[in-house]
Amino acid sequence: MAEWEPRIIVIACHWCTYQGADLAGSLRYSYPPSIHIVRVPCSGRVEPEFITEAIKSGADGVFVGGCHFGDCHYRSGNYNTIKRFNLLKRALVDLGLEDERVKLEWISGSEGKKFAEEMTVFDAKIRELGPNPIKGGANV
Amino acid sequence: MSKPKLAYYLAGGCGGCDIAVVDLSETLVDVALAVDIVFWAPTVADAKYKDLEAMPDGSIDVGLITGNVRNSEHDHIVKVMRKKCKVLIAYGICATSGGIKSLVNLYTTEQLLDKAYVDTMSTDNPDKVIPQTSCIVDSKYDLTLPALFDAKPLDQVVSVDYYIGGCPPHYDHVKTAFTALLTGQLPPPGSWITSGKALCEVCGRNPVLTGKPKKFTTTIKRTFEGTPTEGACLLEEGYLCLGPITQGDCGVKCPNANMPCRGCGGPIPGVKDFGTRAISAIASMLEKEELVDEIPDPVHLFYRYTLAGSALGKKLNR
Amino acid sequence: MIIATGFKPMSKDHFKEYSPQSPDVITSMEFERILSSTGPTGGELKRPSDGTKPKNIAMISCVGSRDERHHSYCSKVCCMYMLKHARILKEKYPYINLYLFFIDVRTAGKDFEEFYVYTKGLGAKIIRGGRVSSVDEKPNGKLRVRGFDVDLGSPVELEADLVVLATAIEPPDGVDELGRQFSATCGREGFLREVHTKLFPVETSAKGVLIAGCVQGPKDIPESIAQSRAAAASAASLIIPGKIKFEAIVSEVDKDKCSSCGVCVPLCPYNAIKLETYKDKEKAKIEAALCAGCGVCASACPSRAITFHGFTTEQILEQISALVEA
Amino acid sequence: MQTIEINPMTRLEGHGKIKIFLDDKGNVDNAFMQVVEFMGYEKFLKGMPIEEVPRTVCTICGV
Repeated sequence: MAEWEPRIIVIACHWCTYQGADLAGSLRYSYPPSIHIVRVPCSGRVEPEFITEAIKSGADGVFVGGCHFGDCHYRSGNYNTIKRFNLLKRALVDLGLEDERVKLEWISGSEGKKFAEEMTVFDAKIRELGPNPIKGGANV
Repeated sequence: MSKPKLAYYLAGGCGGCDIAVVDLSETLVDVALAVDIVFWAPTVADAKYKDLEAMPDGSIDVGLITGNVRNSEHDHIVKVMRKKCKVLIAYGICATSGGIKSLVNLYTTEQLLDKAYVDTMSTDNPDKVIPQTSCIVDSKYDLTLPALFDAKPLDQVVSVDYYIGGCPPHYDHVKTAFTALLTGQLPPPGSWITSGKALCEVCGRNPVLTGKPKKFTTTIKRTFEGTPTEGACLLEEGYLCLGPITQGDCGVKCPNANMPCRGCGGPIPGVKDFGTRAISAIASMLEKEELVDEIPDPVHLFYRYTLAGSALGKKLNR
Repeated sequence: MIIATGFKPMSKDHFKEYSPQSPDVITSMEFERILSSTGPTGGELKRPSDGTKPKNIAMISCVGSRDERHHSYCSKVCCMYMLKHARILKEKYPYINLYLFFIDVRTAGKDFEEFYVYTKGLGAKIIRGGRVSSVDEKPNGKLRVRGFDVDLGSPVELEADLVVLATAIEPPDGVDELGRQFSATCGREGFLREVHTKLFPVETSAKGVLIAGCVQGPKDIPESIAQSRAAAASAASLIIPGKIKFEAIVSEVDKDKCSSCGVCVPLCPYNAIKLETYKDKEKAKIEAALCAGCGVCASACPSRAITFHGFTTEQILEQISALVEA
Repeated sequence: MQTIEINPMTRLEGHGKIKIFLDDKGNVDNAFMQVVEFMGYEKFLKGMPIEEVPRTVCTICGV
């Protein structure tokens, strides 16, 4: 069997994190090939379902990226993101998911380097945690 | 024309849904006259599983199943019901989404049995005997029990034609549903035989119905803290009412009694996962992000009736 | 709506090393008024302290601009107006000794370099190479200016009667608050931010709110005029058709599905969600012209009655499952 | 050994079955009543806020 490679879903807001990813590309900062980006207009568009469905269908990690507070293109979208994300995360952790498997981080459009670094760190963390417990069939 | 044949099976439930049918009172007489009850076990009719198994496939017009699928016996009878019934209805929240009893999915069967039979202060069980699927008593009496597994909603085992939520469904709603069934005015298969609208739409406490916008929740209150203001929205007052997410066929019983809704009506049609929708809506209504940490025990709150039917469906890494 | 607040010249008080307490240390804006025939001196060149005619004048550029302590940006116009002042002075008073301190001279653009060469030819002394380290008051009432000249490769020191500071262009006070009122976002330096540097230079993140001139960033007169005309044209193109075109990426409520729970109404950052009577019940309604397309309401709707066009839940879930399973 | 199985026991809530063992003469040798249902409320209520417990445990039996 081929060696396990993680699959990470990054849900990125169009105005900040997605631009950051773009910048990381133009500046030639590399980040792991396990990263798969889904673009949404605002991190406030991220429904908890996006995260649970990604986990359910076998993603090894889910990363949500938005704008820093005060920078939201839509004024307050990211304040909704953090409320929903934190509540969902509490529930997911209570449901036995590892704390580090889902992450929320603010990355601005000018932080290409930060994007690449965050992705590298997150990928390393997921490799340390191993495959998604649903996919791996470990005690489920 | 002969009367439609009705079968009713209680799987992993409590019988509350059966009582909701009985609560039809005088209407029950009309129902009983209008249908031919061929099987209703174990609560009402004196029918045995082998009688059901002996019926020809597709010979029953309507089958109602309450309770979730929790052991091999439920699994078997539910599959038999599917074969015998033309229309199969998941009746009540356990059958549709798993119900309170699907909270067992937070633990393994071993952990649950250990707590019930061994690790309880009032239990005297020095030999740590727990139920087995088969055992031979006195080396000659061969006894079997069904195997326990994680709770599942009905549609994870067989295909389901219609859903009715509620824990239990309110008798007024049962009447509506039975009327729809008997007159053949049914929505397309796969639908809920419900209003399809949230509790808020019928709740007298909802400010929106009088044209006033809903305000953010500024504090988190537990139900024993204070008394809700007369007629005020419980969610606005901080009581984390799940009314916006829950189907309101119940007649707003809980909010009318100053108790916040806990979601027994099930998700609004089109919503797959009640818990995550509730998390999204309730978190959005909080004024400040710090309030998120004050919500006690989110899993038991948001997934109370729907854990088995949710995306994850169970606790991982138990 | 076009926001054109202009700028605020930075106060000299921020620069203790340049003796702001001295009346003979003035900002370029004040100097401009002294040179003007309608100014406080009627156009006569006088030292503010004693009314005498200055013989040695030092002008210092990049005061507050290109300076990590204050503003990292270049104020863009200082080099040119310093040369302009130099030219006016030299043409009117050729005997005055004029020293212009620059970090480097920025005269990019048509005719600008020619202006610089001409002014140099008039005899204005250009000293390049770094920031002036100090301006001190001397007991005789004169000012001592210390700097560095890269062309000479040595520190320089001179005595001036008048010191003119080309202080930075700053966004005016309260621009951030004003921006917030109109949902236009502020950049890091406090200027209002355009949607795209190249393609949408006068549009802000708020639909129909345009910006022109120094509220967007430091710029000179030709640029300000060009931008203001662009803003006017953009505004006209919004108004003249008599109809408003808006983005297709907006949210829409299916009123038949809406349960009147009201969760979406306080969430909208643009107050685009109103209540409207529909079949005798109050239902949510999204004003498409006000909706900016963030999708916060669609994510929260417990009834899934809100569709966010362009990024529907189904579309995003499909993307996610395709990426996970590919 | 001949057996008679009554499954399910009816007119009650909670699943049960009866298994009767007959001897060679057809008389009852032994009979067992088995409860086939198990819920596990003892365990899964753990962590739930105490004020929510009364409205949760009422679903142990709805009859």
